Amino acid sequence: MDVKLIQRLIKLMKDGEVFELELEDEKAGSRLRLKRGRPEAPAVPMPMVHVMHAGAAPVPQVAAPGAAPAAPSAPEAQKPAAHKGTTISSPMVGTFYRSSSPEAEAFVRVGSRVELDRTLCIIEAMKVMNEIKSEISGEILEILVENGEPVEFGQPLFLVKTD
Amino acid sequence: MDVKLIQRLIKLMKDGEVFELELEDEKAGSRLRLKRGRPEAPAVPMPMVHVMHAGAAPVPQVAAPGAAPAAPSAPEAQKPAAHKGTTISSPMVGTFYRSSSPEAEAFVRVGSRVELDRTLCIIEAMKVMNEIKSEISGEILEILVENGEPVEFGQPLFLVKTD
Amino acid sequence: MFRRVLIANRGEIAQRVIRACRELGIETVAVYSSADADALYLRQADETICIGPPQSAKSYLDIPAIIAAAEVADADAIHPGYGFLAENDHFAEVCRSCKINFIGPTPEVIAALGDKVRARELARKAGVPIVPGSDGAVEDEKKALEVAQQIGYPIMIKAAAGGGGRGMRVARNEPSLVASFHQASSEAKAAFGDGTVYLEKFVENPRHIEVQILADEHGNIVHLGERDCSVQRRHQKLIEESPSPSLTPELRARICEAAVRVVREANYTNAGTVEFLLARDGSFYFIEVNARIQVEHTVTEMVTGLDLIQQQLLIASGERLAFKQEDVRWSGHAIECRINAEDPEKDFQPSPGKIELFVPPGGPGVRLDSHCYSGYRIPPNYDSMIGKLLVHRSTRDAAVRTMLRALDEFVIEGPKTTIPLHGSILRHSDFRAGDHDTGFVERYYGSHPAIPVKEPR
Amino acid sequence: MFRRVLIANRGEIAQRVIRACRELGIETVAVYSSADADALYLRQADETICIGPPQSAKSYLDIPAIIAAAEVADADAIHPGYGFLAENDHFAEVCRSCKINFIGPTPEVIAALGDKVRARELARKAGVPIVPGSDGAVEDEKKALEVAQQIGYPIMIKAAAGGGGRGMRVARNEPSLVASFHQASSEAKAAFGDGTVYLEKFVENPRHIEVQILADEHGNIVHLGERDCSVQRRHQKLIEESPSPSLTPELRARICEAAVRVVREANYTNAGTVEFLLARDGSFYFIEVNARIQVEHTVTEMVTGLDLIQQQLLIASGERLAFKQEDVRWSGHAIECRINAEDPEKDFQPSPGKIELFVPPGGPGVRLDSHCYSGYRIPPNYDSMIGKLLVHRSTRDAAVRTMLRALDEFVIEGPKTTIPLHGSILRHSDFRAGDHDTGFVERYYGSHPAIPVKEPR
Repeated sequence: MDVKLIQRLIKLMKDGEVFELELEDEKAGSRLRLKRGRPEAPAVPMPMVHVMHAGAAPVPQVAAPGAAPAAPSAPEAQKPAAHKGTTISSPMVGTFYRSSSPEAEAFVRVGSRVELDRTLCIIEAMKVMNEIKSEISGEILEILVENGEPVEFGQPLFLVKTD
Repeated sequence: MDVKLIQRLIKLMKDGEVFELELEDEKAGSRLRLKRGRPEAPAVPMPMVHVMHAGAAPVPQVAAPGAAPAAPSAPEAQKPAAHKGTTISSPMVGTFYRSSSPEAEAFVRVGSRVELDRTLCIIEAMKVMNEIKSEISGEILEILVENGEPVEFGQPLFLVKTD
Repeated sequence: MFRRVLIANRGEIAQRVIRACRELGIETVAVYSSADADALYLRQADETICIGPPQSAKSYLDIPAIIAAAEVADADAIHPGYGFLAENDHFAEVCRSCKINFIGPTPEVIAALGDKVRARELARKAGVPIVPGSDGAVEDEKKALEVAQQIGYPIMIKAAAGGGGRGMRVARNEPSLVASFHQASSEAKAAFGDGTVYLEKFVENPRHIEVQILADEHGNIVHLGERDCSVQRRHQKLIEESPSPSLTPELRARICEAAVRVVREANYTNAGTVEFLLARDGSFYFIEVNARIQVEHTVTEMVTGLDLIQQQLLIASGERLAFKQEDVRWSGHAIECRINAEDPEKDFQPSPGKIELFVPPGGPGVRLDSHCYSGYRIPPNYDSMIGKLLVHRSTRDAAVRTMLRALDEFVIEGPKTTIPLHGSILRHSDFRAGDHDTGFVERYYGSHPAIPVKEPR
Repeated sequence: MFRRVLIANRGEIAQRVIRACRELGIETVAVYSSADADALYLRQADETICIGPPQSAKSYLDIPAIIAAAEVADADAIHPGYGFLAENDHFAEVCRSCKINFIGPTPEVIAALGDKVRARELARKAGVPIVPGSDGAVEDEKKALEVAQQIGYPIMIKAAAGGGGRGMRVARNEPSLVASFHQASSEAKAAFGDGTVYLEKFVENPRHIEVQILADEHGNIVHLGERDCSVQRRHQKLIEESPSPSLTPELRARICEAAVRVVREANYTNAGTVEFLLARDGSFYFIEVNARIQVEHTVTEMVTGLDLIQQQLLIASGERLAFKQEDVRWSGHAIECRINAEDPEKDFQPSPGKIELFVPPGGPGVRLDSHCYSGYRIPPNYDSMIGKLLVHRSTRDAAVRTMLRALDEFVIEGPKTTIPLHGSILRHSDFRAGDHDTGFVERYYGSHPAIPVKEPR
């Protein structure tokens, strides 16, 4: 194994933000193991901000160091981790409506098939009804927001099993 | 495996922020293991305080995070790491003298044998001449303080090769 | 008084407004871009709403997103802070049409003062000296040469829609004027979409003096004295202080009174600042009105003991000023150093990233307004100011000494900052003597400021 | 003025003295035990010397070590801070014999005021009311019963050499007096090596009022007004404020004047504090003189704008006070909360260890004196105070509001602290009304303080 190779591997790791790489060969029986992202604990605990409609005054509370992985930007943190599927997030802040009027049918329900450009919901912002259209096709697994609820930018709205 | 190779590997690790590298070859059965990023390490870098007779105003300077293990209490940090031997440290703050008077012989020199309770030096504090006696026996390898220099608590005075 | 205020800003000024609201018992709604999701000050708000991605245009400058957030959160007023939408008359207008109180002057006043030609006209009507120059826009180089002939060189060419030094040129003779005229105009066109320029007499080595004003909606106006912001680099303020070391009591009275006349003429309401150039001979000239709270309002807070953000909230909710001009008391001397995450040794390029260790100074006479902390990651998307370090002491000399020890105490590990530069400026004999002007920084700390090695104390 | 001052203390007060010296251009020598080797404030000193192991007796209380350090470092004065050797007349005497200036009163004055019986005698001579009691030491229980008969129950038994609540007992009848007399005496013997006790009338639910004094070596004495330290737990102050909400201007004038008379009678020099009990009926009684700078001197600094540590240094170097009594100006209201690393829910047991994240509050009206920072390890060897959070606002109500928001902002991750307790006290209606006394904390927050859940703002 020559130094050049190691050098290239390190560069690859650096560029790819890989923090762990194992490699066996045994004359190409081969074995490789890569880990990306951040290594174990962040050096200083990244405070988790509890967001959205705190209601009463928020009690200062920082995640115990190492207790949680680094908090990603807050709304995304609310993704239900257990589910498999693709999340469709809100592109804006506003009020979420499932139908075009209180009397009308909901655009989609759990189990609905959605295609590209199909209207999924409406988000009202500044009295404007913005139709939110699908950018993927698949089946609605879950609707994550109640009708009439406020949503913020990046908040997950639908869980979709893509085709 | 030669020193040059190791040297180059260390440099690669340093530049590539690799903190762990394993390497097997067994005539190219091969095996490699790299870890990048920070090691577990202290959560917040412990600032190293540069102490003792700063003279001019100290410029705030913290050791680069991860560059050094947590700083131990300062005076001990000045122990010459390379030497093998036991250090005899000052039990008090004061002025270090190698002999009982300017005309007298030094209590010990490099190469002197010292026994338990043999006087090694004098530390003057509040006009009192405190004889510092050896608590170990062995041979003086090095005298770490100049005659007449101030010393603080815990500052290494002698390096001794113990029996 | 308002029940719930939305803060349409980020960083230290968002935190500053939250503090003022909490002290007045007002609920707060903090909006943030996804780049700011980790900021600690968000925890101090009663509600937080992510309004968009890191790019300002899609978050802090996105009017529909901010108004939607105010509607969803049921806020009855919006504080714009400084920068972003603070002097955007359209935003103030949208707030009004949505029946949300905009904490600042009316859209009409913002629009009038935002146009430098109209602002000069207002000052003239108020009987306040303005820098001799063209009466309004100068259309072509022929006209420019005529005007220059009248007022004499050196001449400053300025963009009507300008700010921050862009679209500004100095000409010392006719050929230079012709070239500069076209450069300034096209630069202004590119930067502001409006190539209109005007000419002014260029005042050599002036001091920058500005007067803080509070005006309620019932016609009461008070000034809170001046700030001296002569320590600037490329028209960006670095150090501000109050009182100014270069004003006599008589001159102070005249300049403050002039400021009051300008805002009265403009029908101004809420907190604002009237900026002046002070020439070496003691003559002063109106430059512009900043129709918002300024970064350096804190300096005035220190010497008057007033909370200007609380005053803004009180005024915007329709209350009368609780004090008159003669009740305002000034004490001691205050200095502010803007701590920017910039590398003074690399032409002040921004130095964002993670702050490994953040140990702010403290003790007597020291105030810090900062949203930073150990482990905070400065996002690369916004301006580089990470804190305002202030001191308040009985005399200017004592304030300088306190600032020097506070700067020395301040530990910021990770990004490069302007802390060493401030230390150097505060040790400079010109600054110590109060004998500096707006050219001071470029003169001594040009593009490659040689920061002198720290002298022994 | 001194050239080089050695600071014989640690933590926030060591940092406080370093700050004052730096602002006066005096070099500093910081001594430290090996437990404090990592403290950041050491970097602000011109020289640092390790004087011993963590145990106080072998470091901060070790007179030969400190004197040796002063000699090695060629310091011309020693500032003792508070606690440790601050009121040790032997230490002051050793300094004198070594020709090192001790920054504080003379050894003779420290000795006289350190003996409570002699101190009472001084106050009596100065015509200042003292709590009715035994004229000096009470030898046996028979004498104790006689004295009690004269002055009436309830009776307080106190150690002549005491402090911090040790050797103190209250008796409400004869049997209780007999038992308490012996308990107090043996407790005092154990704690201070001196079992001498005296008796006093026990003033029920008093306020603790103390007056800050500055006295130069030329006979000039000024008072800087009072501090109200009625929020105490087991005689440990938790919250201090100035002015006191329970003094009328007339009463304030009388009590401050009484304090001046006591220190004049004692030939006092340097900064000191005269402590009084204030009864509900407005009568006040001298308790003792603290012959040192106190933890809460900062409160007085906020309302007077004076730097008391700088004043100490000036006075000790032989200068005259630069101002007279009539020049002292007070403005606004200041409150201090002592932030201790203690767990209020576990009977205030100390909670040392590593501070993972330390984000101090800031903004208008806020001052923090603390030597802590993110990553700092609080050693278990010393007292648990990790910072003093102060606010200064125009009114008491505004100060309370600012303190509440500052406490809410303050993030200390790792050790438990008294921050939630302070928040609860400041929201308490008795405290808000200024209607609390030294029994307030025990009454509402006994050994298991039920800290009410934070009310909605």
